[in-house]
Amino acid sequence: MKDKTIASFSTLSDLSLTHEQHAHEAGLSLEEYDRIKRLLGRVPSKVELGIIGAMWSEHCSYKSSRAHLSKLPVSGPQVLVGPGENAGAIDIGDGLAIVFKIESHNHPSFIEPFQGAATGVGGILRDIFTMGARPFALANLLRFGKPSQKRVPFLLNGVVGGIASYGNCFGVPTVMSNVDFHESYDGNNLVNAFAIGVVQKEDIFFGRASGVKNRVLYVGAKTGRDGIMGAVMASDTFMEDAKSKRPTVQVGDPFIEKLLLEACLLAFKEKLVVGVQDMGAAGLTCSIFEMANRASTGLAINLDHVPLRDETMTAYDIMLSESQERMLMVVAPKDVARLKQIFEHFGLDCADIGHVSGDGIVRIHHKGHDVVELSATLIIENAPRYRRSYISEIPALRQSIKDGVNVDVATAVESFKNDLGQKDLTYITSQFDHHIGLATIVGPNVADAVLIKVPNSRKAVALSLVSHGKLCKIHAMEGARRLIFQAALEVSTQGAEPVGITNCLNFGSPENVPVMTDLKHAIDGMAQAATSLSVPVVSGNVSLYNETKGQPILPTLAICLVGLADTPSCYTKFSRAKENHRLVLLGELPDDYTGAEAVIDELPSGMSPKPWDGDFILCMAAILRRGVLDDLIDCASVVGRGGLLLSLIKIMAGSGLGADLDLASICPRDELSLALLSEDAPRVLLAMSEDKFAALAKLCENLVPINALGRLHGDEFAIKHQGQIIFSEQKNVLIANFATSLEEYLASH
Amino acid sequence: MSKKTRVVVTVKKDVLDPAGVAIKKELVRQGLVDIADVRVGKVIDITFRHNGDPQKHLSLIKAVSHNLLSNPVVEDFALISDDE
Amino acid sequence: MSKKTRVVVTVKKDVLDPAGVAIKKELVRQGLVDIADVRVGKVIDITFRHNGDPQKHLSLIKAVSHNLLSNPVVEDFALISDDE
Amino acid sequence: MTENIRPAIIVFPASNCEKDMAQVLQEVFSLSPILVWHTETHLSNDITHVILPGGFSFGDYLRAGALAAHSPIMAEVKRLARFGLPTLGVCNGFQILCEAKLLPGVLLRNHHDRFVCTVSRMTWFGARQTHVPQTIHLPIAHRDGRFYAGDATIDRLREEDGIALVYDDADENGDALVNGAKACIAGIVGGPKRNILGLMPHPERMASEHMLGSDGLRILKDFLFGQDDERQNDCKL
Ligand SMILES: Nc1ncnc2c1ncn2[C@@H]1O[C@H](COP(=O)(O)OP(=O)(O)O)[C@@H](O)[C@H]1O
Ligand SMILES: [Mg+2]
Repeated sequence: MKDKTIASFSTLSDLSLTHEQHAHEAGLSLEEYDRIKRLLGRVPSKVELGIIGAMWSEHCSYKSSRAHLSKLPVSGPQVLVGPGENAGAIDIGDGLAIVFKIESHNHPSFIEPFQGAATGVGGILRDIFTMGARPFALANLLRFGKPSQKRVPFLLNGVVGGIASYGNCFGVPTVMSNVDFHESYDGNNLVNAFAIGVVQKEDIFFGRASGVKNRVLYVGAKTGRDGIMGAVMASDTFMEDAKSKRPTVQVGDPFIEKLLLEACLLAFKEKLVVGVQDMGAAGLTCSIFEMANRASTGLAINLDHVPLRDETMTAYDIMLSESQERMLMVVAPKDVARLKQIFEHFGLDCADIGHVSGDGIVRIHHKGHDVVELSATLIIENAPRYRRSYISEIPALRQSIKDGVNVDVATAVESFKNDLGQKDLTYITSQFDHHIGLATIVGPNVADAVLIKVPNSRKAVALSLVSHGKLCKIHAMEGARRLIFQAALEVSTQGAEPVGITNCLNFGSPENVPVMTDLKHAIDGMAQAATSLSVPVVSGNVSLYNETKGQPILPTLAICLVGLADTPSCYTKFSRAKENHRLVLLGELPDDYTGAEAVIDELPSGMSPKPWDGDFILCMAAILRRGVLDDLIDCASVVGRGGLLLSLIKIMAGSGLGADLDLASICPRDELSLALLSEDAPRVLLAMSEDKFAALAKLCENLVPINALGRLHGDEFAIKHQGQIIFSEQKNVLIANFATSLEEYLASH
Repeated sequence: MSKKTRVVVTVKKDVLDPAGVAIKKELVRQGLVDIADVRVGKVIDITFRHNGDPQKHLSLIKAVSHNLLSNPVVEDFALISDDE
Repeated sequence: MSKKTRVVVTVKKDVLDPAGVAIKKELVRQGLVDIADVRVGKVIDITFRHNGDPQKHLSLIKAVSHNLLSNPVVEDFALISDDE
Repeated sequence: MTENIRPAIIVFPASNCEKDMAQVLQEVFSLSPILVWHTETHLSNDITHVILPGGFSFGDYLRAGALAAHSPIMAEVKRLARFGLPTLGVCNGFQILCEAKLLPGVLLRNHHDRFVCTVSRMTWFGARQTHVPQTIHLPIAHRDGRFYAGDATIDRLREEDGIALVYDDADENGDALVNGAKACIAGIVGGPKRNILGLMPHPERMASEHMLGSDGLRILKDFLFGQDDERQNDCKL
């Protein structure tokens, strides 16, 4: 192959541009271009450059993060598929596996929020059903700029509308949203979409092009000029104006995706498929090269057979288009006819575009020319790996910032009113169908973790989706650890045992040392915490270059932790808290303010949070699960952002009851604010009937501190200390502030 | 007396129009076999009160057509003015 | 050569059009205070292949506009034909 | 009582509630519904009930339900419904029934222009059997749920007891707060034997105490058996 003349390739190039300019266009640096020439022993064609540019983009190659990701614990007795495939898979017994992943669609959602978010949902759903699994729940994590920013309502309504339009039509419940606002997202909003599905263990499919002479089928929607070079765009920062970097926007078609799902699952069921991969970032290119590489095979593809929306598309356009709702399948020649029948039944395109070869070479033919001749392994395994600089030293832990910080409760309540991140999300979640599927046991906004029945199984999964950019900014490692600990506690409040983690690392430019430092420490923290709880990380996504004009976003690690509940009839909900229920606090008392929402913006730099202890979390989680499964606990809120105060407000809002508390049992008078606002210790607020307290206290004995704080009662929220009223407010006033302002705020803009 | 302006918003040529694809299929099924393409857009009919300034209206409408009535990332627009 | 027909579907006068109301509100806020009314409708642009019969097309399109492209309970339609 | 009942659930491209409906008919009523793809032109003779499920048939493109109403199977559905076969449309199914002119009126975009998923309080007057009004709670999930018909049609529906279900919360004009539906109409009944029922809410999502609730059972029993007594013994749950 090496002796093939360069000339025959360069005739296909646009002669007005130099090779270097082509390389730049493909998002490659000059060093990378030289590396290609060295590897190939020749000058690549324009199509080849486009292909390599996409495959070597940060988005597809993980060139900055791969080295660090290798520290994550990815195996375990229940892990069926870890990172590396379209999604991770966990054995849940009874012959079934759950398949899940979270994926970012940040850049597209900033340029066109509706379509960007919609296609993000489409992409993650395809990642799940390419594995053979039927998706049964969706969730999302959204970050927007500061509320006063003019574009925020437009972006929020666009993103929410896009997710709603895609998920609702596709017919999978969207069961949870985690939404926050911060000025660092002014120029880079975040859209992370999570999906989970279920499959018979032995029916999991992989993205491998195995079996020489097997046919390669293109199925789904036609190819248009959508999002050409989107992967490269997603690997760059926004400069002045996002408009200058606009490929044709990809438009999602959930109607086609739903048909594609049914057609694929039918094809899988009839055992007609050898390997399959969706066409996501870098479209046909990525699926061809990854499928060939995973099976160490080659592929011979004829682009003349690819179904097109516009017949004038070039080979370059076809290879790099990111048109949605498409899949590449490798199948035995004898099954082609039946597959065509299936896809035709659903009104979808199904084209035979080539075959698997034994020589490891990807050959692409278009209109009488061979336009590509590359070894898949050569391109993928030789993708650059960068050891981006970072500071390895971890900021010292533990510096008390109790003294000198003075917050009174009334001020904190006032500040929550203005912090939209703390608001009730019904405005958003009511736009998502969260009932379809008859499986939603505990849905959005009524508990910390949702609980969803696994279709065709007695079991259920509990999901917790968390992120805390401000805390990760202060201390990325401890911030990441706490997210996993918090999520583990949250799923335990539904009686579920943590079984797997997926994560999305949303960061600024890795070429920026502080960003790379945070990225490295966040991964290390995640690895430590996941290891200490023995919960594997089975899938994830990295989204870098989220910065505008040199301003990176907060280090936003999104953690979605999946728990498995064997007895889904036992669960907690805020609304299960009843008049005269006891309010009980489980866990240690905080002794400083680090990371507390109430003071976080005023913290001096260099402060660091106290490290939480993994063994203590395991112990707390076990007690919570026991308490829920023994029907002792009706309602629970893990104390997180906004401290104990916000947990109290959530329970009052969910139950419609006031609360009467005396905090003398947990703190001296002058530390009331600390007890209410600090987020520095793992704590869980519970509501339970009086007569069950003793049984729970018994479970906690010598393991975890437990304190009764008061009871749910009446119309007033009163905080006392040794009988003296410190703060009181009508519960309706508090609840109204908590429940409505997101909607009002949007309406008023 | 009153003045009407019609803004026609259409999906850009290279952008997928799923509604158009679905409608085309049905029209072909119903016998319109010669159809090459179907695209769906929007019309926004704006009626003014008699006493406004037509010139001022037009320039304002152009401005809002660009950033409010259409989404320039995926759509084009055209203005049709029409006295009654 | 090819022939284009535009079907314009508008919402009947006394039916509430929420998109129109929302746009009107925003236009007024942006300074178009003389607006009396805003109504949002649909356009369906149908392109035929060159070799069809224009007369036959027109009568077919009239039929589908009536029974598919518009819902006579709430919508009216108009056809605009346009040779290229 | 159930052995003679054989419901057909019509599946359009991107219908997405057919599995939920089938599951409830099986698990709660011990029935064996069959799923029928929209390109079929014939329903077998043993079919006793037809259900058009919720979803986004044809992606809701053009208008919700409009393309599905022209599907091949709909000629057969129309023929049987006009003959008196019990026919139920839920959500998108209701939209299809209206577009197919089996029921009057149309379902327009919600007045707030957004999709809404929530549980609403409603009053149920009965379909095949009218009875004293009953307060029930049912989940809704739609973007095009604003029922609209001309005043004459609404008057006629009132006279003929054609309004089967209304939302309880109204605005100052008497339209539904939740989506702007005229006269708060959430479901109507028509056909020669009061046999065609269209509903925006999803009764199948509230068909057991293990789900959101069980108020949907009343409606399903009326549709399946033509009566609404507390037939708890006939149901597994
Ligand atoms: N932060 C992470 N943690 C664990 N696994 C990850 C992470 N980021 C990426 N991966 C894994 O790397 C592989 C490639 O991911 P990605 O490029 O997002 O896939 P896709 O092609 O579907 O976009 C996947 O198997 C994914 O699970
Ligand atoms: Mg993928």
